[in-house]
Amino acid sequence: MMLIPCPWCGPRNETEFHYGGQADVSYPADPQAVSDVDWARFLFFRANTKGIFTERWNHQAGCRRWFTVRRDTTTNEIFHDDSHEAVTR
Amino acid sequence: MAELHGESPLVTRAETLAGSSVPGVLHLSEVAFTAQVTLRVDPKSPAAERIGTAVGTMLPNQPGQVARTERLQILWMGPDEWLLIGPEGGAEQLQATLTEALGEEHGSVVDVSGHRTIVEVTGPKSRELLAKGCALDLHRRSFASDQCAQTLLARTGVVLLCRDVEQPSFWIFVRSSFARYLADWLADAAAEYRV
Amino acid sequence: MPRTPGADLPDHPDWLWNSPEPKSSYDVVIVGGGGHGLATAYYLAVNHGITNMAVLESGWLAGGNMARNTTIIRSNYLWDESAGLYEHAMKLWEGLEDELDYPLLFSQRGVLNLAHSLQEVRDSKRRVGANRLNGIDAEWLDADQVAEICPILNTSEDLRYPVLGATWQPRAGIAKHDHVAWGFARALDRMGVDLVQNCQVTGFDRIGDRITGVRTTRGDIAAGKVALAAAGSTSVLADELGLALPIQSHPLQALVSELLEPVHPTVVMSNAVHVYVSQAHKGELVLGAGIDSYNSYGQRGSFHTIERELTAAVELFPMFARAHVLRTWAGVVDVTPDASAIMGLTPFENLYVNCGWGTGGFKATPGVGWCYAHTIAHDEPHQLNAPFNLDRFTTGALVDEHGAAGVAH
Amino acid sequence: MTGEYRLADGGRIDRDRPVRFRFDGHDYEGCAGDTLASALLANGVHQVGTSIRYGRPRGIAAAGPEEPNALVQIEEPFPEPMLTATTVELRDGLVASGLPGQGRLATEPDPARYDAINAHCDVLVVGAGPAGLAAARSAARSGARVIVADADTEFGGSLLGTRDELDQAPAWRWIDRVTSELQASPDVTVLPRTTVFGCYDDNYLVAVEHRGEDAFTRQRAWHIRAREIVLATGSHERPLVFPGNDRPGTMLASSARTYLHRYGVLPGRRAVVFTTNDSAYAAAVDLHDAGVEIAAVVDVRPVATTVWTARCVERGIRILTNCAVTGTSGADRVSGAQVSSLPSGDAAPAELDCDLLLVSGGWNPAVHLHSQARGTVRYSEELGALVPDRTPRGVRTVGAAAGTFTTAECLRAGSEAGSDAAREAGFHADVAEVPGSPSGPVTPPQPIWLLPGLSADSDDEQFVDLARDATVADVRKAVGAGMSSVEHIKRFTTIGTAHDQGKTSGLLSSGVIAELLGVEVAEVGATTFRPPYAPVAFAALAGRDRGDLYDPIRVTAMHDWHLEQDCPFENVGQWKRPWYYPQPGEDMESAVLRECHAVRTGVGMQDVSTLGKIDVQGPDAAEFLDLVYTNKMSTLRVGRIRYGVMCHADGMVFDDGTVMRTGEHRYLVSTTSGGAAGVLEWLEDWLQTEWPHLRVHLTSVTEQWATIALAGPRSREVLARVTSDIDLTNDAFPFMSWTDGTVAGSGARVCRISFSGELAFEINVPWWHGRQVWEALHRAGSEFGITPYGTETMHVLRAEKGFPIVGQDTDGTVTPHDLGMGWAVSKKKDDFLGMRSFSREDTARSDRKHLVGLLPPAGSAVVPEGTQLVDSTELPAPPVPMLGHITSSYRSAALDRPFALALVKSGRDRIGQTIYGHVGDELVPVEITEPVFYDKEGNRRDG
Ligand SMILES: Cc1cc2nc3c(=O)[nH]c(=O)nc-3n(C[C@H](O)[C@H](O)[C@H](O)COP(=O)(O)OP(=O)(O)OC[C@H]3O[C@@H](n4cnc5c(N)ncnc54)[C@H](O)[C@@H]3O)c2cc1C
Ligand SMILES: NC(=O)c1ccc[n+]([C@@H]2O[C@H](COP(=O)([O-])OP(=O)(O)OC[C@H]3O[C@@H](n4cnc5c(N)ncnc54)[C@H](O)[C@@H]3O)[C@@H](O)[C@H]2O)c1
Ligand SMILES: Cc1cc2nc3c(=O)[nH]c(=O)nc-3n(C[C@H](O)[C@H](O)[C@H](O)COP(=O)(O)O)c2cc1C
Ligand SMILES: [Zn+2]
Repeated sequence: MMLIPCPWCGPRNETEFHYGGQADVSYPADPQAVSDVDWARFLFFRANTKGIFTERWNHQAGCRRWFTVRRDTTTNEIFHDDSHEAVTR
Repeated sequence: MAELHGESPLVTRAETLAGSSVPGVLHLSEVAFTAQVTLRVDPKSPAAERIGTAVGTMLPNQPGQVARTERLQILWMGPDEWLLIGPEGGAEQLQATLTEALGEEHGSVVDVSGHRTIVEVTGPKSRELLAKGCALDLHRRSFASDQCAQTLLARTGVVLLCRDVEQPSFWIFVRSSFARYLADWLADAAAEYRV
Repeated sequence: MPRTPGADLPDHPDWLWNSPEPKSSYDVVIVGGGGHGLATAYYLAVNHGITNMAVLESGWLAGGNMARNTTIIRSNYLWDESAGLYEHAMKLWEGLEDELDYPLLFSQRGVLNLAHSLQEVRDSKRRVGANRLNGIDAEWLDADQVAEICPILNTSEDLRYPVLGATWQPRAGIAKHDHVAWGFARALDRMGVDLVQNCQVTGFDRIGDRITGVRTTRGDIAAGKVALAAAGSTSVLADELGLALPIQSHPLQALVSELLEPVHPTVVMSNAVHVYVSQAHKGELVLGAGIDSYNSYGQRGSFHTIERELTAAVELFPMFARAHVLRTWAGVVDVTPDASAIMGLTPFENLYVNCGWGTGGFKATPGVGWCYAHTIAHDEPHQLNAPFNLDRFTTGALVDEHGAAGVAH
Repeated sequence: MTGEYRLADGGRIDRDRPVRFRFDGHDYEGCAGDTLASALLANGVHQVGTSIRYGRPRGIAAAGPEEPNALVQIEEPFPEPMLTATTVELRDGLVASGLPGQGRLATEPDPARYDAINAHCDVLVVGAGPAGLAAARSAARSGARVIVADADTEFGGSLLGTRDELDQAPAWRWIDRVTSELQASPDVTVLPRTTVFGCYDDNYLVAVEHRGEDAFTRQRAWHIRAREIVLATGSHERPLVFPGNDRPGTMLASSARTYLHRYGVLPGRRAVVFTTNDSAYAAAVDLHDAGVEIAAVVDVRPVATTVWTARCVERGIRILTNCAVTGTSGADRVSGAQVSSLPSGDAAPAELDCDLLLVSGGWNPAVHLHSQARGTVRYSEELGALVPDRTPRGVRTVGAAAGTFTTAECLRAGSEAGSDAAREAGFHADVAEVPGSPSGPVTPPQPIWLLPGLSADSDDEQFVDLARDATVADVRKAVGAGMSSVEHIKRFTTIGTAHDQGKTSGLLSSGVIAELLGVEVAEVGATTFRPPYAPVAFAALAGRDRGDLYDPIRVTAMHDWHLEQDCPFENVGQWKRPWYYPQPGEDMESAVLRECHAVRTGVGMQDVSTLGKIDVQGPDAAEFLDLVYTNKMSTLRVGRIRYGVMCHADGMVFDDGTVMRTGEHRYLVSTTSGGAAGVLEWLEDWLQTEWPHLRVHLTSVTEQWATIALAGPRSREVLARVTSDIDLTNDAFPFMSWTDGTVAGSGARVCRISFSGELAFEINVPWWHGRQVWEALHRAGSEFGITPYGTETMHVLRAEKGFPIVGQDTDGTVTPHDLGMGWAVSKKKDDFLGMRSFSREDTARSDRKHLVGLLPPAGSAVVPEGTQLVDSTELPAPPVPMLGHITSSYRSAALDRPFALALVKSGRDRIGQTIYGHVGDELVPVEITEPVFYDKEGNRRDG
């Protein structure tokens, strides 16, 4: 049971959160202008990093905010060294 | 006020809750029909300040903080979200006050009085009872009077409010459709104290 | 000597496989010595005559998901594409024990997929119908019929989510996972294929977009063709080439009880309450759950998943209340957006990919081997794996097994 | 006296409280404080069961959870499979029997209660031996919140099995003192009988507390979040591998000592002690002093430690150094041991009579939790054991668990770790003083895995894992088959996979493998330590989330009314929804036909409160909704309502519902009953992370409102009886508009929405008024024969109108166009979620599956939902090409015939064609039609 640091509510049990996968994948500015290949990338392709991964979590059972976390996907160690307030997809 | 308010979500669980209470140990009951209003506004905006003035206390700006006035409790729910609790029948007026203070600024005021009901848990075993389904640290040093948290209790989301840390007393805000489940769960959790 | 009936496994053969040093070059190098890598090498050798070949395994042979899966074998998938591939695998399973001359303990004790809601009933009937038209044995059973097949199952209407019925595939069942891997490994060893353990592939040699070999922790190895079969670790390899794959690696946990006298005659899977159970050959109950939500390469998951799984297990099987959990573990499963695998060519010449089997690739093992071997040998997909190409994510022609077939274990 | 092997005094048992029990059909007596094993030994019973593969007699080898052998099935008080006799507390009326390796489950349901509790602490101490107690005391004195848990019934750990002194007094005095001190501290939680069985991320540990068979809660799972942990889990003695090492009467030396000191039991009369290290000498000396004849101490080392030699000489105990036990004799109990000199030694071989053979092959630190906490272990040549290497932050492993084997060192290390941990947690902590403990010099053990010089013939009598009946021969076979990894050999031999998870056999097998491969033990390593540390009952983890509490039952404000009608309910997500309201004698079909008929010809009412409702507010609300719905919501006028479809970005429909514009900057969005939470989260996701510039707030108001659908040609008349301030005429209150007013005395928001195709109203009132308004409407409708209807009727009515249900007529692979809802997909917007996907190759195909209607011949049966559709009158050999499947299928009261909705390849282009449903083994003809069967012109919605 990981302790996920909600930037607002503080660390809470993993079960209060919804996982959102890779952070920083932004919606194309003009989806109609991107190729099928790039659109597929946006829809289905996410980094699957082994090691330190920047990912999104939503504090579903708490303040409902989305935020990002850096976590080592081999150890579940979470790095508390950055500001989490930036919400990115 | 049954005519005015009809039936509270736990009206058919009143006995369950009362029956689960053990004098001097634990007391469970519903606090029904409070006025509840969700407020969303940028805490740094002039509107937030106006609202503070209008309701008589600044909106709490720390996570889990609760502000009180004579009539109201204001629970921090998120960085730009509060739940205001007022006396029975006061939702209309509370909304009017907030809407007026909000003025033209972006924000929202929503009546949620029926959305959740409240179960009050008091007595020395309160914390232990809650700990059976709540993973938050409810120790007096961690969750003191006038602190609140949105979290999970058993298998439902709740807002937990510590009313008194010395003579332990909590309010559990639960969505009306989950209220019976929660009451049944609490009764089941409290069963050991009756034997 | 008196043995506790059933509590023991048959003996293994006296010889299994060598642990050779890798050679400097092979016609085909297979990356990953799990079930899929081994089966692929096997059919490359048997069907296509390729034996100058190595299976490179970063750890101990078949120590990945192959060592960790709950061994459910079935072919009752919804879509034609899936049904084709899994049913092909099923047919191979039916002859595999003899072919490999190894006691695989393939036990066709049937699989029940429970339905707990009216929509699950609809979905189940839909799948049964599709299965039958695809030549797959499948039946819809009502709750009473379910109880007849598995009397220890709680089919009472008082359940929070009562069992409204189930699909039943009689030819489905379980097999002993290690034996399967070792059966392939022994056959490969006999055919002169190198099974190289403790040999992690760390990168690729290439000329332009043509792959010419692999870099490993035991040196560089030239290869005519390189086939990836690294399951949960595939992304790590693909990243070396900048090849993006739509897979996410998640923990998937399982657990076993102590050995128990036989009580559970079949395999029961429940999508709605997320638990699946069989009683393995020695008598241990083998249980699995849904995946843990987050990405992880840690081969371990979170406790609440186990806890929830056991709650569901005891609800469905009240008699399990005092069975004991002996061991829990996890694998790293590679999940795709449509819950179907990816098998085929890549943008790189001489590089092939097989991944995305997620929570359900054990059952496909011989089928994967057969089709992937074909793909590698002919440089074009077998008709059964053609739909499972990487392009489908661009065209949108997904094989979406979420909706109706549910968990794919 | 409880058993002829029970001493007259001494031990922690209560001789004044005899306990009667039955084992393998025989009645015995033990004492309160006994385990089943100690009570059996007191009665001279050594054999407990037989072994799993070879059926060999097997006895009691240990005194704790590491027991590999003494497996029992509990029969009374309630059947429980496979416990070790060494951990079963004796109780009156206990009935148990020995097991040959497979347990038996009860056939009746377990009546006991199990629960779980969350706990938080600054310092969690696991293990209450000297190290753990010292740690707990140091930490507790700092004011930190401490939890100390021990699996055993009482605190003291290994000390309970010795006659060691602390501060010149029996050790238990100190134990009692510290335990009382801990119990008296308000912020300390003392948990005996509590096994910490798993260590998960971020110092989350899970334990199970055995509260007693008669306790209200039989077992309680503790979910502990600790800031800091001290692992003082002690160690397990390791047996030795030699021929015949499995005979009953063969026992770990320290366990024999525990039986003597803790239980006042002599495990035999004449003992041979076979050891590689000093610790077994204490057993020899203590047993001797208690009256056991020690035939010899057989020590593999060339020289024994001076102090122990002196103590043995004092007592006339013979020491045979450089020797080993190389065989045993006896039938169901050891009767003799063959002792041989090791190849380099010179002591003569001998056959020693004995009824007890004590063994000690060294000690395995209990590094299970340490390893689960992601600590690493290394093989210590010096100790012949795996010891902690790197310890993660927040974790301290101390005492015997860290390879520290003297009590003095354990106490000191424990005390320091306790104060360190408290300090790390932010408390001012001193290292509490520790009691004086005599400790002599210790000579290192001489680890030995395989006795040299034995013929391979004896391999299959040398047991490596007693629980799995795995021998040296098995390991040799695995190695001979080409295996070298400990993981392969584990799986080949099944060593370490039994109930004890290799507590005694794990490292032993690594040693044997190393010997057979001719490599270092360190190179072989060990298998993975996985939770649980000790077996834990399923029910203990299932806890209280059982029966109705398995998952929340969500109910509406009108639920009790439905209950009073005795109607069956349908589970829709977590909601309970009335399915249909049968009248006496009615089955489902006739009830549904009646309900449908009522709505089509009179008036019906349905509780639709379960639909999700989201308040959307802000200056950019319109823009936001334009982005998330396929159709345009910005053009909706205040006071009006529009149906909307939401797609995922892949273009597939994922929810639908109505959208009401309630203000210039405000909308009320409704979702499907099961989809509410998912939709809200989906909207928040886009709002917060993709379009944070949009000024929009979302608030869930699902339970703010109770909602009643009033449908049918007479609905207006019914409503008119209970409202006076709403003009219900079509002009004033047109279709797809809403208005506020008073209904049955309650403030209400009334909408003109129709899911049935009839004139219909949706009445939203505050939750608290739900039932009262429902009843008022029911009363007002009585003269019109108002008929409550459930989800089934609702499904039929909407299907007659061709309205799809997301999740039933769609499955995540269906676009709005597939549904024939191109009209709901705006062509005027630059973008909305899903739009881009419509032009992908596969999504743009014209031969996709379309939602169409199907008509089986009038008078035929309803074709089951899920039925696959084919194009031929005769089935070809499989695989048979399929055209699609039936998603909804009912008998229509209005049409007086069965009809269906289906997803069919190119369906809209095939309208009028006949295809075939594959039902059982029959092919049923069905004609493809438009999906709208009833009132195509929409004349009825205005009444
Ligand atoms: C708990 C659990 C339960 C499951 N239950 C079922 C079930 O009941 N039925 C079912 O059909 N499926 C099930 N599965 C899924 C099934 O196990 C997998 O789909 C299947 O095993 C994957 O194929 P594989 O055997 O080749 O994978 P693996 O055995 O994981 O093989 C991949 C191999 O590649 C190696 N590797 C990785 N990277 C490298 C590298 N760089 N160099 C060299 N080697 C590398 C790995 O070490 C590994 O041995 C389950 C999985 C889990 C985890
Ligand atoms: N002479 C020797 O070679 C030798 C060897 C080993 C131990 N010892 C003696 O044993 C003592 C060791 O002291 P210690 O405090 O380190 O260990 P200990 O063995 O005295 O105590 C460990 C305690 O931890 C408990 N425990 C273990 N795992 C647990 C779990 N998962 N959950 C809950 N409880 C758990 C056990 O029940 C036990 O009570 C010393 O007195 C030492 O001298 C001597
Ligand atoms: C079908 C199956 C049955 C298993 N049965 C047992 C068992 O009886 N006892 C046991 O200790 N482990 C059993 N295991 C689990 C393995 O010991 C081990 O946990 C698993 O292979 C994962 O490896 P790891 O835990 O070493 O990482 C079983 C595993 C599987 C897949
Ligand atoms: Zn939060």
